[in-house]
Amino acid sequence: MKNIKDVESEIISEFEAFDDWTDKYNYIIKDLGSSIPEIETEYKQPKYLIKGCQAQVWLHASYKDGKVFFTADSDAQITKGIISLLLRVLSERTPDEILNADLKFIDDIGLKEHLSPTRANGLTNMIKQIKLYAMAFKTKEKKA
Amino acid sequence: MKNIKDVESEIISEFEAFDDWTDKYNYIIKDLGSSIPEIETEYKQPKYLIKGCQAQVWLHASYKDGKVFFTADSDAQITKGIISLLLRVLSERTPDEILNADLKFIDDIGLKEHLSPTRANGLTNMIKQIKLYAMAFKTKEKKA
Amino acid sequence: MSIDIKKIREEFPVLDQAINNKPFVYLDNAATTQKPKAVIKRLVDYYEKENSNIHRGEHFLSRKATEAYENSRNYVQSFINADNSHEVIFTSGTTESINLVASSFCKKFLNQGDEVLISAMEHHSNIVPWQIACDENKAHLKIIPINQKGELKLDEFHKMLNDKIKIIAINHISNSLGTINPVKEIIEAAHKKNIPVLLDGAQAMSHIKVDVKELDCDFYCFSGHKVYGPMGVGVLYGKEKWLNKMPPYQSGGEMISEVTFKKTTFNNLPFKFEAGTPNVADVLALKESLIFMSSLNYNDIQKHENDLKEYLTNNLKQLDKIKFIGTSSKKTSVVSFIFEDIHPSDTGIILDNMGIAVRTGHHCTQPIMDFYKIPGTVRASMAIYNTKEDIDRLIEGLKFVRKMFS
Amino acid sequence: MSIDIKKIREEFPVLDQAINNKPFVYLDNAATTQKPKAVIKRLVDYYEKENSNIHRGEHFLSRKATEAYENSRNYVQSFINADNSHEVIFTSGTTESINLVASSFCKKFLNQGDEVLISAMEHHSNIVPWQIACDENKAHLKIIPINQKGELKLDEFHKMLNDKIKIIAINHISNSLGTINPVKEIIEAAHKKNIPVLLDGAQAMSHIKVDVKELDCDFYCFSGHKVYGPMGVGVLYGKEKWLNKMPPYQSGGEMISEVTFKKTTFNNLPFKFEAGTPNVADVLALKESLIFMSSLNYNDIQKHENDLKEYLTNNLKQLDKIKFIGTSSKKTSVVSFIFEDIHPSDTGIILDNMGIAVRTGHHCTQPIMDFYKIPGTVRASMAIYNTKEDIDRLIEGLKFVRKMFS
Ligand SMILES: Cc1ncc(COP(=O)(O)O)c(C=O)c1O
Ligand SMILES: Cc1ncc(COP(=O)(O)O)c(C=O)c1O
Repeated sequence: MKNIKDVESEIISEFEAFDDWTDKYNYIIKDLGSSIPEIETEYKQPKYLIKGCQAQVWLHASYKDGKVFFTADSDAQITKGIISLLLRVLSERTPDEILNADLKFIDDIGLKEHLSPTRANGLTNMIKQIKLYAMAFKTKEKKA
Repeated sequence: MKNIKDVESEIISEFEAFDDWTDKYNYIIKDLGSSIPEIETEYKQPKYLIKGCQAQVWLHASYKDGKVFFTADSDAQITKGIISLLLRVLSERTPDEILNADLKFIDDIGLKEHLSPTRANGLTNMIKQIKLYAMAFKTKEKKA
Repeated sequence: MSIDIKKIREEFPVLDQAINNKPFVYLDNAATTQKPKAVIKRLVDYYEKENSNIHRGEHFLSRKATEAYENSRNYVQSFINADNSHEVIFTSGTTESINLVASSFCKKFLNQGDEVLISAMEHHSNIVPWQIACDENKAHLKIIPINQKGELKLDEFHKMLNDKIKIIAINHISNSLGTINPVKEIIEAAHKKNIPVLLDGAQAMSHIKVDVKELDCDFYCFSGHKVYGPMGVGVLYGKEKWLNKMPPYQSGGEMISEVTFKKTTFNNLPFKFEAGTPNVADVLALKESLIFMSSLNYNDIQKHENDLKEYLTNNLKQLDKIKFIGTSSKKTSVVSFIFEDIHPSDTGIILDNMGIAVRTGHHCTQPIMDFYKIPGTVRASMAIYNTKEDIDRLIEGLKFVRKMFS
Repeated sequence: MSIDIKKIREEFPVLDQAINNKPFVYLDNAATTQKPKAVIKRLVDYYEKENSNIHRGEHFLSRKATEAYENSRNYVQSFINADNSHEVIFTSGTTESINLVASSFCKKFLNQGDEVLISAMEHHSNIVPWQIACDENKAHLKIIPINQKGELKLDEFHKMLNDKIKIIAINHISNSLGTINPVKEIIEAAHKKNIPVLLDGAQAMSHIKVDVKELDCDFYCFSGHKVYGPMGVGVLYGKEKWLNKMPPYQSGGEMISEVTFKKTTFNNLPFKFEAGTPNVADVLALKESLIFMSSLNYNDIQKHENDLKEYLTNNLKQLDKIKFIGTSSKKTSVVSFIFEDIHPSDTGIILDNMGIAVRTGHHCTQPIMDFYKIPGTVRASMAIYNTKEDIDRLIEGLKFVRKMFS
């Protein structure tokens, strides 16, 4: 499997192909949204909801063979597309890989605004949650 | 006895004689301060203190033959001088005269700043107190 | 139309810019309004020529600033037609005004088992302070329900009235629905039972004439920044008879008369409720914003804003799957809606990329969203400087949104 | 001297004016400081180009304003060397910062019979909120005494320390005496008993380097307007461990996470303590004032201000019947004094007529005046832009005062 940096570069070059914001968002809405590793219905409940998002975001994590697997969903399309990007980078990684990821690519592909420190654009909270999961699994493993 | 308007005009022409602020304040400090109808020592106590003045101001009122007589004092010279002016206009007047006085002359002689709505320059509170006394005596008389 | 919108727009420098190479369309006026030049100039003049702390000083600048500050208070007084200038308290905004009353009034008057009455269409700032006050005083918060149009159910309100209610707090105009509430009727009914009424006027001041004497409300709250004024300043109007009885809220500075470690006595109104160094600059600038309002005519404002609202509503009706939230016939120029099949957040992001600023979300009125079972709305809120072109751009934007999501 | 005061003065437009045909001498900096051009410009730029409500919007301006606002927070964080930016809460000023802690901390941690410890040289804003909190919680307010020089009696302080004390609140620097308090020693001793310490830093920020990590204080409060920034904004720094445990203070707006009529949950730090629409413009301008401070060097500031203080003190000593109030060897550039035979108010009025702004009165520290048995003082407080010529003018003015009253 490619490492995080590779996937990020891949995404950056994908996005370089777009001439304007319309194409970019079209891609996020139409392509990325549907490629999300969708969360199982049993997990689509308040317990897995990320707080502080204007759109609802559900996130589930599991741990297998030293790697964290994420599934997610959102009721808003653009949010869902961006999550899908994030999971492409961060799912199926070791806790350390996740914790060390700086996710600068979001900035490079011009989506930084969605990670601004606001409540409305609560993707920041989702990233926090992803890192918390990684941290939790790491600690658990150490203890075991 | 001259009416309020007359006394005010008199004061205004007195003050017109001054070339600059130094002369004016000299007059307030040296002449007016000493011409105040000084409050009797027995009344120079917290009960007669006006609240909200940076300088302490004591004011006493008595009522005789339909007229209100004021005596006062202050620990600050300029305040004392200005009070002396006010009493020259307002003491030995009927409650109605006092209540109707607009005291615009203070403005005309360039001392308005001392009556600004601040706590420090609490002369405003003194005027309020003078009017309260007038009101009280008026009401008392009506009842009697 | 008897007002020259083009000329008015020239007073608002912020409007004259491009976002993403597209002329900027600002339709988020219920969140905050833009500022005319005179407001900005007042801040500059103050800081360049007059800045000083006030009330305590014997010196020239301090006196001048104090006078200007108290002039602002007098201006507010006459603008809202209050009986006394000391019934006008400067705060940092509507939220602080409401918190002040919820804390101070309730400390004095709210006892165990009592009730506070608010409505189902309040802004969080007019819900949570009362929840906390009720919690602290073991009292109950009661809610006047609303109907599907987003109007108060007045018959329910009349039935709810009872002697346990110590205060009623409702918004004059709803920020997410635009509904203009029948506050006079509510106040009259409340007063028959000697219950005071607080009006949250955050959304009213820039749209309709507010006359506290005519309304006979006991408290009225508003924010400078929503009436073309600066941020950081607001007003609490309160009837003297209540304010005099209420304990101070914050303490320190000019609100104190005398301090010893044994005993502190408090200053008179309005100072009693203004702790610390006041926000002089913004208070002076607030006056300029009210002068700007006075230079217009409320009939003209309402006609213009109402035209925009109608124009937008009619155009929205042409679009597919639009659902309006808040359909009272008594409304200001706030239009809340959703595409039934597109998330408001998605709509907002696309509009933003087209240089169109609307607000999406729950607008700090979550209970309303729960009532309508929606995640939020798209809200376009118009001010005096908006034009039909702005609306055309919004409609064009929404058509593009539809295209993007189908 | 390595700083060019003439150049610095050019940054402050307000200084360049005449009062009563005399060049303006501003020596009332402990009340409020003047503002450099960059601070004023930031307000203008914000309102002309960026104005928007923050945190909630999906649109461009809202995002930009949010980012700028949070940048300001980060700047304050690094300026005072706080561990986390969410330990920086924006308030309307020192008074509100102290009220917030006195209300919220005491609700949670102060119980019947407990004590709060302050000092005999506090500003009313750091007395009365604690008096009220003690009253409400049936606790006792205890006072660290001062000596004739105007210094805390540290031996007494150490004796007073006991387990009933739940919080200690003292000023870093006294506004009427200028004394720089030995706060590190106090904090160390308090922490040995696990007592948190709040520092009222209103008078410190513009004069000395404040490093909350090095001080290890639990709370630090200051006002923008006393550190060359705008009015209407201040800061509460608080250690996360305390802020997290404290209940919210004001409520409404962004400080809320979720609202239903049954239950409300609050947002995380720092938002939990920032209710209502924040004062964005002034928060951005505050950053500019700190940038101005950073462009100077604290050693230079202290050298310059100390020179002025010494120069003034030495010149005052030449005058008849001058009594100094506050004679600690550890002082900032605040010089309080009286003519033994002339009322401070009289002195102030004459100086004012000569275009010299000093403050007279009790400076919101009545207990200090009671201690010295005086009605008030004349206070000259110097800032970075003051010059020896300013002092010369003041001395000349005082000589004239003497002439007028003899
Ligand atoms: C030591 C001290 N504490 C508190 C304050 C209150 O500050 P503010 O009025 O800006 O809230 C001041 C200034 O007035 C002060 O000098
Ligand atoms: C109806 C209503 N009430 C209260 C508020 C709170 O106002 P502010 O945030 O200015 O304190 C607002 C605006 O946000 C509002 O629309």
